[in-house]
Amino acid sequence: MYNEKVMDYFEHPRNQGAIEDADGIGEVGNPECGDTTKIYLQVEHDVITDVKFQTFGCAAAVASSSMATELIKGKTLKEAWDLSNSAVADALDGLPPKKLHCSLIAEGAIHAAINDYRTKRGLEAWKEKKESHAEH
Amino acid sequence: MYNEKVMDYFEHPRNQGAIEDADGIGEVGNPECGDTTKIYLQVEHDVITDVKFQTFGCAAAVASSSMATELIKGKTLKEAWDLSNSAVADALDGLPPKKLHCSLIAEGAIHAAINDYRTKRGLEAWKEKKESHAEH
Amino acid sequence: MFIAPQWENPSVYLARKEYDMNTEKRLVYMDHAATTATRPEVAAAMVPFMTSTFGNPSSLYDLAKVSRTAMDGAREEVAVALGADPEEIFFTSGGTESDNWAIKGIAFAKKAQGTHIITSVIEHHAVSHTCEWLKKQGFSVTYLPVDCFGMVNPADVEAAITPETILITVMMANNEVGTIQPIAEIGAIALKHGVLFHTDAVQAVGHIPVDVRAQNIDLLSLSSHKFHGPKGVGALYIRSGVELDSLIHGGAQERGQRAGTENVSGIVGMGLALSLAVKGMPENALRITALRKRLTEGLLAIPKTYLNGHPEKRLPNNVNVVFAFIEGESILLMLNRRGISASTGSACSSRSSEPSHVLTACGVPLEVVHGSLRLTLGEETTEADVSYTIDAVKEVVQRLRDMSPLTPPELRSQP
Amino acid sequence: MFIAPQWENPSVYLARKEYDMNTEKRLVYMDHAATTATRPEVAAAMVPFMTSTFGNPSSLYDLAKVSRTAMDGAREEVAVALGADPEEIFFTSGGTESDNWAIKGIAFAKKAQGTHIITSVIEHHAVSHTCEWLKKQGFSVTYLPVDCFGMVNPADVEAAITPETILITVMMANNEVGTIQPIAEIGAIALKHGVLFHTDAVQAVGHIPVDVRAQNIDLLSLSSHKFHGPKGVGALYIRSGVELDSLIHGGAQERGQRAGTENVSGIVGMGLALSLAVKGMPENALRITALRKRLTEGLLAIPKTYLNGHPEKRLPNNVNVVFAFIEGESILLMLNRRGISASTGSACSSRSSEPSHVLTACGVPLEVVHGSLRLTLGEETTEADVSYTIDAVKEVVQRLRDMSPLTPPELRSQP
Ligand SMILES: Cc1ncc(COP(=O)(O)O)c(C=O)c1O
Ligand SMILES: Cc1ncc(COP(=O)(O)O)c(C=O)c1O
Repeated sequence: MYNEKVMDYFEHPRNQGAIEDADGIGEVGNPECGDTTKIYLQVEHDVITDVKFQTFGCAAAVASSSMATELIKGKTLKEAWDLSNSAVADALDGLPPKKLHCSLIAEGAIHAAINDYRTKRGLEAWKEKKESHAEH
Repeated sequence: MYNEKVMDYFEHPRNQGAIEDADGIGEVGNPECGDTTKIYLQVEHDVITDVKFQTFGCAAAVASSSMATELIKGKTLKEAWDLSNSAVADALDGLPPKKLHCSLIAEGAIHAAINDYRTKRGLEAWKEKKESHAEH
Repeated sequence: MFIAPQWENPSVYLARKEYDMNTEKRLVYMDHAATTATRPEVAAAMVPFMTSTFGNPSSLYDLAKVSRTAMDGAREEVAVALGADPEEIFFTSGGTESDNWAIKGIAFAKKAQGTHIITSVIEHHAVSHTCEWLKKQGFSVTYLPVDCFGMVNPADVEAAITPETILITVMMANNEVGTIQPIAEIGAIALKHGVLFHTDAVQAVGHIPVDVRAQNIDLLSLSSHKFHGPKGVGALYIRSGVELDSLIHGGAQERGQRAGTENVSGIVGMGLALSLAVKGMPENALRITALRKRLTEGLLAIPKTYLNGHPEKRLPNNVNVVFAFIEGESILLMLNRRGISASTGSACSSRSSEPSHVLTACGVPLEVVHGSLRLTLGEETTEADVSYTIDAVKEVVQRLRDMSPLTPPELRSQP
Repeated sequence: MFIAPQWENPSVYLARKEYDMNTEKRLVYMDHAATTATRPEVAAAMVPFMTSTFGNPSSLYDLAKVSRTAMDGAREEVAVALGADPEEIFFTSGGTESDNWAIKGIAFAKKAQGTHIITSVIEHHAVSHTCEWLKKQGFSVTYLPVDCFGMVNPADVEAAITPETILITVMMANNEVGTIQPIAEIGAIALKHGVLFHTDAVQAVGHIPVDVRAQNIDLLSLSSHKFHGPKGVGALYIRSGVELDSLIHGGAQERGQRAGTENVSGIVGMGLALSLAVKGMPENALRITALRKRLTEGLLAIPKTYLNGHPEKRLPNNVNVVFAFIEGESILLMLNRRGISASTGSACSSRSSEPSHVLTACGVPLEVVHGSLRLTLGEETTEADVSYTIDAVKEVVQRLRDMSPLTPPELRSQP
């Protein structure tokens, strides 16, 4: 069902874990749906210096969360905000069509983490362009 | 489907053929139904001294006609009249249930031949006890 | 009892048992329209999917993936044989299920739009009995006649269409008399009128070229055991976009359209058998047609013998004749004693004595209809088989005519 | 890729591949409820009916008689396994077809008498989706609840019966949680009220004793591939005197009730497999139950792990647990990497992420229902397999819990 790259990121997830005293934390999904992802960000001068994730969910959710953290590490918050779930899927060499929605959860959790960081600093939360993916 | 005795009487029919100048001839069935049997009788002093048959039909029809001729040879006309189709089937060690009706045609042809003999001699035709089997 | 075959070349000599070892009787299989032997290499390809890579294709682990990949391969092979896309192929348990599914599936899915179905009088029971059942459920059915060659007239199809018509189902090639129907013409008419078109191609697939696009076919039934694949597996081609109810509901197999754990080994066997049949078709069709012509001529040399079906537009392997004055079952049993396997009418009705509805529909007179013999050849049929069969049939016909009260004196051996 | 198995003793070690030769990975098949390997001796018995004695059972010649005789033998074997008469056994293409036939067949045959069907919420989709389709055709369906062990209450069955009720269909043993239903009690209630009773015994036949007379069963579905027979073949037991419509119309096969050229080799294989399963049942059930208990205990030693289904009244081979904080597909894929084939819910739904309707019906809370694992043992499962599986599951659960945001600190390996 999954390609080898997805399986690799599922079996050996990059950036898995938590960051103590993270600057921003975002969590979306809920266990009743079968998918939850939590993103921890370390931010310096608007740049993501460290990022970790935790995921409860299927292999697609795990792999895309892991890939997403790799893609936003070292990027500005704006760049990270603009990372689309299809870019994540592409970076994984594709996901099965019916699993595509699982990559949305990473995008959602990153957005939540960025806004957590911003609101903690008294900045206005950024708005989602499309509908929120939080409850995919 | 058929037992060996039936197949033997089908493959090597006893008394198959015609009798020139037969004393009585009976034919029942019709080719549209797929079964026709013709019986030829030679009669002396009310006793069947020779009998032949011709059959157009399935193996059950052929075998039971052949068996019937064997059973009535040397019998009185009355005895021959009383030969039932189930006695013929028994003598063949049985017929498949759905082929049982095929043995009726021999009984019918024998009756027709006997009545042909009787009416030719000015005697009254005997009546069938049950409904005629001629058009089974 | 039958004995293990002595293969000379397994891909040519399929179920070749030249002689019964016990009786030294010659064995000639002349009933390929009833069923065919599974090719040894096909059976060999199937076994590992039973005993070794046996995973349920719906499962998630590697063992299941082997099954899925194998099924995908078979789907591709079937699609190629029909000129279809793999996504349009759905596996079933055989031709009968495919026919039932196509017809009932469309009927139930479209009943709000209309309840009229058009078919022909010469369909296999898998189609006609399905239509009869639908009549009990409130549908109406038009049975188109055939000419004396067993051919449906496309003009009749067009004339039968009403605004209520939801489906036309006409078989591609008849199983008894072998007549090949004008499928492309009927397909064009169906298309023109926006009516769905199903064809029962069980006797055609693997034997004559089929192209669902060129022939405008929306649904097509096929069955593996008619082209040297295993029994109990078949397929329904459903043109993409055509929606129909499921016949067998349950799990999500076959993209949710046909439930039930897939017969993986059977499907693999069917795919392989069909690809081999298609590959060998040009050569086989030529060779078998030549044998069929020799056989036909040999049989028609018997007096009062008539050919059934179309003289030219027929399956390469089908010979169907009637002999006046004798009856079919007797012919079969006598041929069986001579080692020849043959049929009178379709295999399904050979154990009942009603005359074949196909022959009757072709106008074969009632007084000769019972004397029909179908001989259907196959890849492994040889010239010697044909010669042996002609001689045996001649002898048997004469014996039975000698036994029949209907035979005129000039046709008796001892008048 | 999988490699040819090295049989130690083919009748015991079915599809035993202890190691994948390429990766040297240990292979442990723990999904016998999804499907089983065909026994090598069963496959061997099937092949001649494909390549050699391949005749169509409906034909008249000797070759066909061999097929008929073999089918009669298989029918007898199936009948004996159920305590039925051979005339009450009808061959189908599998459990799903049998379920569809039983339910639709009764529904269409009896719709003038009533249109109400009683079933349970934990049926296989082959039953529940069939009932859903019948609802669209105007029938009404009552879905009985189950208790937290997945058990139907016979009193609920009785309470649901109305004068309109034509059929009760409750499965004998559940495919996900293994719970064995009170079939004899439900059968007695059906008898008392003059309502027909069908049971989907696909998971039960060949694994636990079945007696259609003692259990008052009118119709029973079974499937060959669940007891080491081939896929794509099954049977429906129909108590003599029970009348139902056909699902698959056509030729006169199966005494006119199920049309289509019979899957002779599959039927022969099923008969042999079932007779072997019944013969080995007492010994196997004991041994497998002991293994199952060890496996269950091993898994329940993992914290926040709960057993699904009935603790005692369950299939000998079924273990079903939920692990809090982790998700099923991930568990399966990680076990697969360790050579273990397992399932989360039934095989049919394992590729969709909706939570199992069975677990939900048993009241498993939504926040843990996604973390279910079904391990189903078989004849060839060893003590070593069980030990290996316990260790592997422990490791995988820990890895996934470490990865999950839901896991409380005390359950993490590095908190
Ligand atoms: C309880 C139950 N019913 C029906 C089925 C369907 O059987 P089959 O896959 O043979 O169609 C299965 C197995 O998938 C099952 O476990
Ligand atoms: C024309 C035709 N349709 C349908 C069928 C039924 O196919 P199956 O026996 O595979 O169910 C047959 C063969 O018996 C056939 O010849």
